[in-house]
Amino acid sequence: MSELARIIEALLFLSPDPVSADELAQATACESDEVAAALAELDRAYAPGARGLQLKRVAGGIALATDPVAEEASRRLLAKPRTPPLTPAQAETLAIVAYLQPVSRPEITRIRGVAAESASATLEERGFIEEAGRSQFGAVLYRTTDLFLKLFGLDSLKGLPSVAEWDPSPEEQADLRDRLLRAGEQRAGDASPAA
Amino acid sequence: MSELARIIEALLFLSPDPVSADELAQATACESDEVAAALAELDRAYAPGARGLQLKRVAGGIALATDPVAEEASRRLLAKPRTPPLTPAQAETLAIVAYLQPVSRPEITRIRGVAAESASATLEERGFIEEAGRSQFGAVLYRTTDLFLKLFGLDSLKGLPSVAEWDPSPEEQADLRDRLLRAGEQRAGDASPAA
Amino acid sequence: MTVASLELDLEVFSGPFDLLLTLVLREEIDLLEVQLAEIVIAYLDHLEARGELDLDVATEFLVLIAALLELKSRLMLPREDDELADFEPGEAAEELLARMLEAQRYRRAAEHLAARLAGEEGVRYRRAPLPPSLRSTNLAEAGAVYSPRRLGAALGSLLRVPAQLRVGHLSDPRVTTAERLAHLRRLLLRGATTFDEAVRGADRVTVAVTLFALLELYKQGEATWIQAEPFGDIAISPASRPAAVL
Repeated sequence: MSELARIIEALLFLSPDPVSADELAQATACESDEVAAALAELDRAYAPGARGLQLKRVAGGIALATDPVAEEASRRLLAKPRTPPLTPAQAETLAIVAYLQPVSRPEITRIRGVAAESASATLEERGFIEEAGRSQFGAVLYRTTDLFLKLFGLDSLKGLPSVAEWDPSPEEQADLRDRLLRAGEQRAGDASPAA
Repeated sequence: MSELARIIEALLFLSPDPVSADELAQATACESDEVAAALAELDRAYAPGARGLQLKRVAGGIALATDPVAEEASRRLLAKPRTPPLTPAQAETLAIVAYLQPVSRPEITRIRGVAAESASATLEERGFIEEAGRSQFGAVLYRTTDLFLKLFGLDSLKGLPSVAEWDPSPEEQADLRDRLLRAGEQRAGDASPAA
Repeated sequence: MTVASLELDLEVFSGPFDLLLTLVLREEIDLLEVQLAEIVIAYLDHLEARGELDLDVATEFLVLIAALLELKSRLMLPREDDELADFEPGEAAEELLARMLEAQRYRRAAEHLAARLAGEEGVRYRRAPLPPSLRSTNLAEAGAVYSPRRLGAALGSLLRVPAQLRVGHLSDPRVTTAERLAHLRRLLLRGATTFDEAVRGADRVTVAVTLFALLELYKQGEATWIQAEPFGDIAISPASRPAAVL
């Protein structure tokens, strides 16, 4: 392994946050193409399945992380569960913040149709979302954090699929419309006295 | 590399402290001779000069550590203050501490109209603010640090811009706290109906 | 004590009533998340603790809580009174459909995110303190990265008093209980009357305050009242006892 690759490996080991290629170039006093070559070398050394560690591109930088092969043993060693899964309410709130940021809580509530108070508080506590200024009415706006990108294995928000991908298909829309109309007719029918 | 060696590599990576062979055996649910064989395998992978990391036997166990080859670059990358852009919440919190110090967290919350927990935690972690004793009610008081002055290019707190520039009604600096609290209360409370 | 300073300890809010009101108006607290019943209970607890009824405060409280209730019910049934009338049933269904589709879009995005997080399970990052040699920040090397103007601007934005909120629609009871008491007493001097008579042409706030005044008259033993059927008119007659001295 080249000396530069070795140095970069050490930097990634020490740094608490993902390190960008620019920061690596600055710290090692090297050109960015040299850094790119060293990173390619590290990518080969950390090829999937080769080591207990992997090289991840997350939150706009590069980071070392464990391979899931070690999950059970690390849980036993550190006696610490990994990030608990999201509740449906938290996941919905997070999805709305991720796609519409910056977004206010009343807006989240409007889209979900149910309040988002405790879900957004939990997400903020876990460091997935943070304040991003205020709306013109003074309501706190939320955005996602770098920790969100890191824990979700995303390099940037661009890594999220387009929201249009989740649009119901025309068939599903037609089906939904049918069901809605039928329900409406039924209600209307129930309400009118037997003529 | 064997799966056990990969798992042990991941465990050593995660653990902030040296891990004993016994602990490794327990965490991986393997016999100690299997662990010893895996460690020998790792010793070969981490032969001196091979990587940016080294496998070290230290008091009470085994640990991963960086190779001295990365010393200079690590200092450049890490032994400098972290200075990402301030979020709106952090800027507001820091401004309150800078102008009103020493100031307690409940007071910061009152002035902002929203809690400042995570903002003040981050500012403290980055060394911008520090504890300065307790208020008479036992709340932690904050003040800015020397690092804060350096990062804002200030010789002393006197160099902070006059608030008159942003405040439509310039008054004496002395009652800044009063005016802030009043504005905070107004922001939070003055719309009480004229009932 | 005024209603404004009534201390509340609700699930989503803790502090004085007027602060809650403001936060709701500024959309910092979602009214849908506020259990109005909790506020009423807090007020009843307060009354019980005091052991007496301050009529003016009670009136103010009723007006405010009624306004909040109305606001909340409008939020819960956003298009009921104003727009639904203009809505063809088909349009209403389209509107509802659009909302359902939007909600569904983000529910699926949520599933994607949850799956993504689950997929990252087992990927752990290191959290360890830096080696001692790297831990101390060299002050001499720290340069000016931030502009002090940023702090001044942040503080300035806190100093600015936000624009006055219009709360006229919430309450401005220009009518007082005392006025309505006098009005009722005048009517009763001429003999029996009815509630409809007493509030003819009055706005809703006046109607509410008049009812309160009527309660007070009843409590003082100055009047009795009978409502023959639900929603029927209320007949009010002077009590046999002579009226209390004003």
